[in-house]
Order: sequence, then C-alpha cells, then structure tokens
Amino acid sequence: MKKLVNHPEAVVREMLEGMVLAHPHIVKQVEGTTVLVRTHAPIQGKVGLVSGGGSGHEPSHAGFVGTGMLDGAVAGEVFTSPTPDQVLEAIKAVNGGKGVLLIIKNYSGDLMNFEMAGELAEAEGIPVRKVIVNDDVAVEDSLYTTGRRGIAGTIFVHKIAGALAESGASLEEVERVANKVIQQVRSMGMALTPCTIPAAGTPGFSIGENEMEIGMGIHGEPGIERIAIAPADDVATTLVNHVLEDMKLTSGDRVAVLINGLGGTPLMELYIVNRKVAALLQDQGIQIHDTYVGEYMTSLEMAGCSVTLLKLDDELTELLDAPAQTIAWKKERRNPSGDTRE
Amino acid sequence: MKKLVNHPEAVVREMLEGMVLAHPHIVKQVEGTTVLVRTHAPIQGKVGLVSGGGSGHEPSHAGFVGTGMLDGAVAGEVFTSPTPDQVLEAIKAVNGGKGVLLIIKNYSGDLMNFEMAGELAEAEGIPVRKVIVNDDVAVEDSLYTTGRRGIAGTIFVHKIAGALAESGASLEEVERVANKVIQQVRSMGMALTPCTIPAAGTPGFSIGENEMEIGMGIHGEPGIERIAIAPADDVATTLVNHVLEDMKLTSGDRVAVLINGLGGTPLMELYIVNRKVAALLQDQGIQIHDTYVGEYMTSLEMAGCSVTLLKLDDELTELLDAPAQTIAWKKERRNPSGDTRE
Amino acid sequence: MGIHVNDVKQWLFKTNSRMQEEKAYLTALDQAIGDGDHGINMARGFQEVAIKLEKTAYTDIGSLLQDTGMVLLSKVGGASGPLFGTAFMKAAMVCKGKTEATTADLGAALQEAVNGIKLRGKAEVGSKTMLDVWEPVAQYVQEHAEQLSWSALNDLARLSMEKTKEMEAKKGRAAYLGPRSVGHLDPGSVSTYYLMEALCTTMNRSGEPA
Amino acid sequence: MGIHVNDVKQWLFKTNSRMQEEKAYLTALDQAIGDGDHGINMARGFQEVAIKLEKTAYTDIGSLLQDTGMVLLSKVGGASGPLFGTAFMKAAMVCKGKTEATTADLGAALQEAVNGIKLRGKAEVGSKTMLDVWEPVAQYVQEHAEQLSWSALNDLARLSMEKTKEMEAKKGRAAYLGPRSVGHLDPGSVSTYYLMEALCTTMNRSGEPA
Ligand SMILES: Nc1ncnc2c1ncn2[C@@H]1O[C@H](COP(=O)(O)OP(=O)(O)O)[C@@H](O)[C@H]1O
Ligand SMILES: Nc1ncnc2c1ncn2[C@@H]1O[C@H](COP(=O)(O)OP(=O)(O)O)[C@@H](O)[C@H]1O
Ligand SMILES: [Mg+2]
Ligand SMILES: [Mg+2]
Ligand SMILES: [Mg+2]
Ligand SMILES: [Mg+2]
Repeated sequence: MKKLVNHPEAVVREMLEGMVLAHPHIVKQVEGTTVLVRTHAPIQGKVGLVSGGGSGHEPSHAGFVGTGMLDGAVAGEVFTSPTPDQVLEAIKAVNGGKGVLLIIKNYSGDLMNFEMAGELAEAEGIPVRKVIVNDDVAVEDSLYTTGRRGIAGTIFVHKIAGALAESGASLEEVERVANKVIQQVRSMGMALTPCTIPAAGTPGFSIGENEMEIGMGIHGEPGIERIAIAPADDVATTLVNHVLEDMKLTSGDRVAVLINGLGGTPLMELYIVNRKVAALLQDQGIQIHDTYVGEYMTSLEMAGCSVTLLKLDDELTELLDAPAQTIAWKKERRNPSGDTRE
Repeated sequence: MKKLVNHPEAVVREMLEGMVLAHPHIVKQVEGTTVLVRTHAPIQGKVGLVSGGGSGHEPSHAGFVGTGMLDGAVAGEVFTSPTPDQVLEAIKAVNGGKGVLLIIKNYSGDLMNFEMAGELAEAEGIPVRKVIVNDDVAVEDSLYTTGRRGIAGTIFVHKIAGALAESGASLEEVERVANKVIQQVRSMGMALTPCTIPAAGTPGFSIGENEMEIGMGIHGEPGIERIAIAPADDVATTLVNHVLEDMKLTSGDRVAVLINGLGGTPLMELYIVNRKVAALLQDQGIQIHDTYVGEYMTSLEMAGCSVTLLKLDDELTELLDAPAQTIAWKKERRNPSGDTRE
Repeated sequence: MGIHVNDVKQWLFKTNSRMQEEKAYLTALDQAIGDGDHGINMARGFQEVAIKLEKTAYTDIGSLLQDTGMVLLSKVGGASGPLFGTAFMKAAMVCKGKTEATTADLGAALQEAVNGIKLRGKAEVGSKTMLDVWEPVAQYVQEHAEQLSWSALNDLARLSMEKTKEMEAKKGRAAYLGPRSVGHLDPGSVSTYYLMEALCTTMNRSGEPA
Repeated sequence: MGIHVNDVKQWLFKTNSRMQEEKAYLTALDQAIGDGDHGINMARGFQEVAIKLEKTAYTDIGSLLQDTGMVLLSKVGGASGPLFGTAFMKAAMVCKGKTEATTADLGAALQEAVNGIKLRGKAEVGSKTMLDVWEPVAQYVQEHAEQLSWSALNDLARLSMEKTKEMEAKKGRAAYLGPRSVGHLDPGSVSTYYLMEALCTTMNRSGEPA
C-alpha cells in the first residue's frame, strides 16, 4: 500500500487536524469529535446544514463547510458512516435556533446513523429535517431494495440548500429546495483502478489491466458492467446516455454539469471527458449553464470519474450562482466588473 | 496504460477544448494555437503575464489564467516545452500596451523556447521581460550546470506578480516583484509512483513496491534518494528540513505554505502531510500566514507531493491575499463580513 | 442453568477475540459485495467493548448490555454499528436488574434485539443481512428455552449464516449488486455468527461446540 | 562530388524514417535520464519535416534547410526543438542560393549549426548533450573537406555518440542526476547520430556505411 499516512487507524483524525491547521479561518473542530464546523458556528438565526459520511471522499464533506454551503461536516472512518453521537455533536454545534437540515447520502449506514442522531437531537429540542440524496443512476431505483446511492450530485444539494439557508430561509424552505435539487440531479460514474482503505491495506477489488467498470460506486461498490478499456469519448457517451435516459431532458433545458474526478485521475483526463460531454449535450440542444471540473466527491486514490447533470430552473440557477466561501468551492460575492464572470 | 483519453497524440488539444467549454467566462483559446488567454484579453493598460510549459501539470498553467493572475498560458505537448511560435502567439494575444512578462520554469527547453519567442516579440516591438523560477531545492544550485528546477513554487510567482500587474504596475515593477518571490520561495517534492506520458504508453520509470523517491521532479526526473516507504510524518520532516536548510528562516518569520499533490495522491494524504509540516514550522517559531493544500502543479497521475514555503514580507502578503478569479485559484475581491476570511 | 453476568462478560470478551482473529476475513467478505470495511468496523467496535467491560464491574446484565450497545453504537459506524448497537440496547432492557438470566430471558432479549434491528434497518428475513442469523437464533432460543442445547444452537447459527450465500441481497450495500450478490456470504451474518458462536462456547461448559 | 538539393531532401526523408523506427528507443533512453519524450518529440518533428518537404519543390538548399529548421522549431518543442531548429536555420544561411553544395560548404554549415547550438544552449563539448556529436562531426568535415569519407564520418559520429555514455551531464535534464547520469547514452546525441548516419548513408552511394 503506497500512501502518505502514519498509522492507518489514525488517518481520519490526522487529516482533520491537517485541515483545521490549513484553513483555520474557515473551519474549526468540535473538540473531541470528528466534526468540522464553520469557524464562527453556530450562526444565529440561520438554518444549520450538516452533511457527512465515511471519510475517503475528500474534499467531501468538510471541504464544503463555509459561508454559503454547509455549517458542519461529520467524518466517519474511511468508507464507514459516522456514528450517531458524532452527528449529534455536529447538529448541536451548528444549531443557530432555526433548526438543522441533515443532508444524507442514501446508504443504509448513513441513513441509520443520521436518523438516530436526528432523533436524539429532537429529543433535546432541536428541530431536525433530513433529505436523502440518491443521484446514482447506475443503481436501479426500487422501493423494495436500498434504492439508489448518493454520489457526486450531493455537492449541488450542499451548494443550493446552503445558499438558501444563508439568505435566512426557514428549515421547511431549505428542506424543500434540497429535495428539489435531489429530484433534478442525476449522476453516473466509472472506474479504471481500485482503491485501498488504509486500515485494510489491500485494494477492495481488482480491475483487469484492460478493463474498466461502468457504474462504479464511490466506495468501490460494483457497477453495472465490466468492459474493455474504451476511449474517453465512448466512456463519456455511456455515462451521459445513462443519465439522460433517466432524466428525460428535452431541447432547451438548462443544466449544470459536474465532471468529478475520483481521486487518481488527472485533471487533463477530466477535461477530455468534459469535451465530449459538452458536445453530447449541445447535440441534444441542452444548454449548459455552468460546468464544474475537478475532485468533489472522491474515492480515495481510485482512477475514474463521474458525470452529474443538474436540471436548472430560475430558482436553482440563482442559488447555484450565489456566493460561497469554503475550502473547495469558492464563488465571489458579486460578479466582478472585470473580465471574468466566475 | 489506464487513461481516459482518445488518441494519445491528441490529449493536449482535446484537454484545451474541454477547458474552454467548461470555463468560457474565464478563458478562450487563441485560434489555431495551444494558447489559452483571458476571455477579455488583451487588457489594455496592464502588463500581460504569460507562463506555460509542457502539459501534464494541470491545473498549471491555464488553470491560473484570469483576473489577478496570468493573462495567458501556453501548453506544450506532455512534458515538452511549447514552441516559440506558440509562446509568441500568447505574447501577442495578451499585450495590452504595457509589455509582457514571461514566467518560465527553469528547464533548458522552456528557457530556450520562451527566450526565442521573447526575441521574436521584441522584434515586433513588444517589450518583453522574463523571470526564471528555480525553487526546487532537490537540485544543487550551480552556475556550471542547469541549476535548480522550477516546480510548485511557480504558482506563488503567478499569484503575486499577477496581483501587482492587475493594479496597473509597470513591466519593471512586475518583473521586480516576480524576482522577489523567486528569491523567497523554495520547494521539494517526493513520489510514490511513476507516471505515464500518454504517447509513450509506459511509465517513465519505476519505483519499487516498498520504495519512494525523495526530491523527485515534476517530469519524473530522479530525485536525491530512493528510500524505503516511510510514514507521512517522516516524509514531511525530510521535505521541510531540506527546504528550511536552504531558506535559513528564523523564528518570527512569516511564510505561506503550499502542500501540492502530484496528481495521484488524495487530499486526505496531503492534509496528513500538512499536519506535520505545520507542527514543524510552529516548533521553529515560524508563523504560517496561509496554507494551500491541493493540486497546483501536478505530474500526470503520479502519486506524491511537494512542500513549498514562501517567505513573506508586507508587500508579498498583500499581493498574495489580493483577489483572483481563475479556474484553480479563486479569492474574493474583498474579505466578506461574514464568518470566513478566505 | 442460568446465565450469570460474568458469563455475559466472558461471552463478549470471546466475541472480541473472534472479531480480531477474523478481521481480515470479514473485511475480505465485505470487499466482495460491499465496501470492504466490515472486519475493521467489528474489530474496532468490540475492542472498545472489551476495554469498557474490563475496567467496569457489573452486577446487572442489563447495564452491561446497555454499555456494550452504547460502545458499539459510538465506535462501529456504518450499517453494522447502529444495528448491533440497537440490538444490544434493546436486549439490555429485557435484562435490566438481573445478575443472572434464564434461557427464557435470553430468548426474550434476542427477540427484542431482532425487533430493534428490523425497525432500524427495515430489512426482512431473506434480504441477505445479519437478520438472517439473528432471527432464526432468537426463534430457536424461544422455542427451546426449556432445554436449550448450546451446540445445536451453534449449528443453527452457522447454518443460517451459510444460507446467506445463496440469497440475493435486498438491503445494505450488497443490494446494489442485485443477482450478482448470490454466491457470497453476507459479512454481517458471518460476524453475527461469531457472536452467537462465542455465546454457545461460553455457555457450553462441556467444551467447544460440535 | 557535390551535395545536390535532392540529396539533402533524401537525407531528411531518411532521417525521418530513422526517427520513426527509433522513436521508442529514443524515448526509453530519455526515460532513463530525462523525462521520456525525446523519441516522441523527434518523431513528431521529422514527420512534419517530411510532410513539408514532400509537398515543396526546392532548388535552393538554403531554403530547404530553412524550412526544415522552422518546422522543427515549431513542432518539436522541449530542449531539442530550439536546438535542432537553430542548427538547421544557421546551416541554411551558409547554403543560401546553392542548388549543389561542396563538402566545404557542408563543413561551414555544420560549424554554423554548432555555433547556433552553443549560443542557444550554452553547453560545451563534454556536457553530455547533442553537441558532443555535432561538434566532432563539424570539425571532421571541415578538416577532411578535400577527401571526405562518408563511412569514416559515420564511424566518428557513432563513436562520439557512444562516448556520451561515460560522461556526466552538465546541461539539460540529465544534469539533475549529476554523477548518476554516467552509464547512460545521451538521447539527443543518439538522435543526432541518426541524423548524421542518414547523411552518410545518403551520400555514400556505394552502399551502407561500414
Ligand atoms: N438494512 C439492514 N438491515 C440489516 N442488516 C443490514 C442492513 N444493511 C446492512 N446490514 C448488515 O450490515 C453489514 C455490513 O456492515 P458494514 O460493512 O460494517 O457497514 P457498511 O455496509 O455501511 O459498510 C451487511 O453485511 C449486513 O449484514
Ligand atoms: N543546453 C543544451 N545544449 C545542448 N543540448 C541540450 C541542452 N539541453 C538539452 N540538450 C539535448 O536535448 C536532449 C533532450 O531533448 P528532449 O528530450 O527532446 O527535450 P527535454 O529535455 O526538454 O525533454 C538531450 O538529450 C540533450 O542532448
Ligand atoms: Mg462502510
Ligand atoms: Mg520534455
Ligand atoms: Mg462495509
Ligand atoms: Mg525529454
């Protein structure tokens, strides 16, 4: 295992320390926990937003804590949902009197741990709502099973719900817009190489030298097919087609695009993928409002990417474009008068 | 070779297309070239800043084109300096009447190609100055050889010279401050795994399963020693010690820190490295003004990192903190009144 | 023959030993159809349980089980943390105030655990989850409370665990695999088997289960 | 026996063939002590030269060499691009207006090329760069202009190239390796050898160089 770590069991604690040391003006750690919150949390009179999950998806979720996005992020062990007591600490630390929204990715573990924390918080008198992100179209959406996974599309929920919360909206309003994003966002990923949980020491699975996995989850959960290595354009086409099939966009619709790297894939390749994704959308007459390319929801050092489309209306557009100052998503307060818009 | 590419020979062109499609409000392509410049270039009455080099270091350098940083970036083939005609196109495209500064990393190829372009531009009447970044302390600084390489510290030159240029300063002033940064910035890197130039198809070198290379260059140039895999804290200590030995900082000095990922190393590990780097600096009484953690100057999918320290004075601090709106470095126009500083 | 609070302690120490021994195996099982952390999770959780039990003196099985549940809940995480945590905390309520429990108490406690797991995880028997070991074990203990054979119980637990191999997962991470989950043991059922095995070994004072 | 403009064209076509054939080998040499792109660079550049020469009719060696230099300068990049580009452009000036050149012209052209490489790259003979082939070749041609043996020239070029193996690099990317650069051939010297070899093969009409 080739990793820059000390003790495999200490990676989460040490990473969080490193984050706070790097960005003390954005985040602070709730003492004795794996919770990072805004430096000035709780913000009075504002709905608090808490997300989190297993670690290994950096910059998710602590990288999105800050003005205009999350108030707190709870880090579990690598690929392991955080425990209810930690989530509860986050809820308490960000509660500014208007209640707290939990943004949960749809995994059994996350659901149960966040739910239990929410129950405990409500017992302490803090109003809590939760939304469940399930954007991964690689998984069949079924009432009888676990349903779809939450992957990179989660970031759009953070951004848009965060922007509305920042404006002073009520818990119900923030919950409503978060659910609206969840309705409109779809993703699909693929992987070229596996990844290794530090404490496990060996890769969680293997992919043949000439193979790739289409539909791979962000914890190495298997996808929908194992195919021969294909050109970037074919991969982009497969991912976009799966997403579009599910979203049924029509010509004239407006979207935001997220080309998300899983950790080991360089930016060069993500832009090559974006080139094709943009062309495919243009072919269908779909308008691209904005494109995000980079690492937002990773899977340790896995090589691969995911493509996320968010269908926009005026409300979502405005909130997506709203300012944010976090570690991994920075957006100016106001569009500068100069030569750039973003 | 597991890469999301189409034709290995077309990666640079396709990447640039993907970048422009993703960020049309920040960059545009000079037609028929591998040059990206600001969407509204040239900016009249402003010194133009041009950098560039071989591709494979993304987001360097096009990711730093935008308000407050570069005006143009020239992309060569992977790990191959761009040719003089391309650099000349960039110079012409960003010349706003106050001359152009070339920010060159110290490699024979970059030097020669940029120099020739500068000569051609001057022959066309455009005043051109050049600065040469050589921050890599892994290489002996010698008059009789090629001297030190330019690596991640280059980003601080872009940022600070860019901020001064934005304020309307003269070519000489911008050159002066760029050279000041170059005097004060030192870096050292290390690698865990090699990387593969797409057109080559095989890794440029190999590192044993239980080895790491200390002092590795960003094109896979060998470092100073090949050692057994060591804990992140030891790696951080080695890199920081080498840098400090060269910089001779003393207690009370103020620095900016850059923990740069080489492409394949996840953010989690970079933060674990930062934890130790911050502790080492604090031990020596060195003040950390700000810390940047992420991918700034990569080496395709190589796993590893570099540590850069920039010694700050008041002038450099103010310029470092100045606003910037590029793809990969965003900084607000003014510190928000809210709960975050950055 | 009652189950003394010290038996319960021994049972959990033994469970911890098993989880440490099988950490890599459980992780490998989870790598096949999940995310490859189950052994790490269980080993971390029961290690903490053992530490807690070592430094605390108990006369009340209820509070021992309650502490166990709380530690698991706050140290395991993932899907297994809240489920094992809930199971122990529900079982604790049945055993509240008892220094020695009957096999009937054990049956009731296991049933409460099962109810808790179902409520929390919304799985049914046959969904290829830990429930596929918990529920038959709970049922067997209740049905044979009068004359409980620990080695028979152990066999039943192992058999139930082995049966998950042929099931198609409907809940948990393996459900994403659909039909491809068939042919693999469910990691949580295997760890649940180790828990039950440790119980039977502890109680079956005549020796190892057959 | 003069060097006709068509000979020059043939020479460069032959050079291109060699660069394509040796692309992987040159790249491997550069992987050992550089960044692993030299073969890719040379193959790309001479491919473009061949395309340019194929579609242009030349009577003037000067303009043929000038075009070659310009193409290399704008298509190779890296360290080798400006150096090979400059070399050809400097040589072009000597040959300006000539449809047929003498070996004395060749000597003068090569010397100009060497001067250009030195001015641009600031290397000396012995720095383990392409200069270690260019300079002895230029010198030999000037010294033996009266009675030039192409096969002897070829031998000298190969020998010079082989000598770079034992040198310690002082310029170019290999210089970062210091003493560890010893024991490896300099990639740019090897590609320069192919260039000279192609020249000798073309001119030595009696057959392959010995
Ligand atoms: N909804 C559920 N109900 C009951 N058991 C479940 C449920 N979801 C998962 N499990 C059990 O949890 C086990 C996985 O635990 P673990 O790997 O620790 O958590 P995670 O799946 O979050 O990584 C599965 O093997 C299964 O037995
Ligand atoms: N300063 C220099 N003077 C002469 N030749 C040089 C110089 N620097 C490099 N070279 C030559 O260039 C070759 C490397 O070319 P190439 O790999 O294409 O460029 P790069 O080193 O930029 O990747 C070296 O093997 C050497 O012969
Ligand atoms: Mg897990
Ligand atoms: Mg090169
Ligand atoms: Mg698991
Ligand atoms: Mg090279």
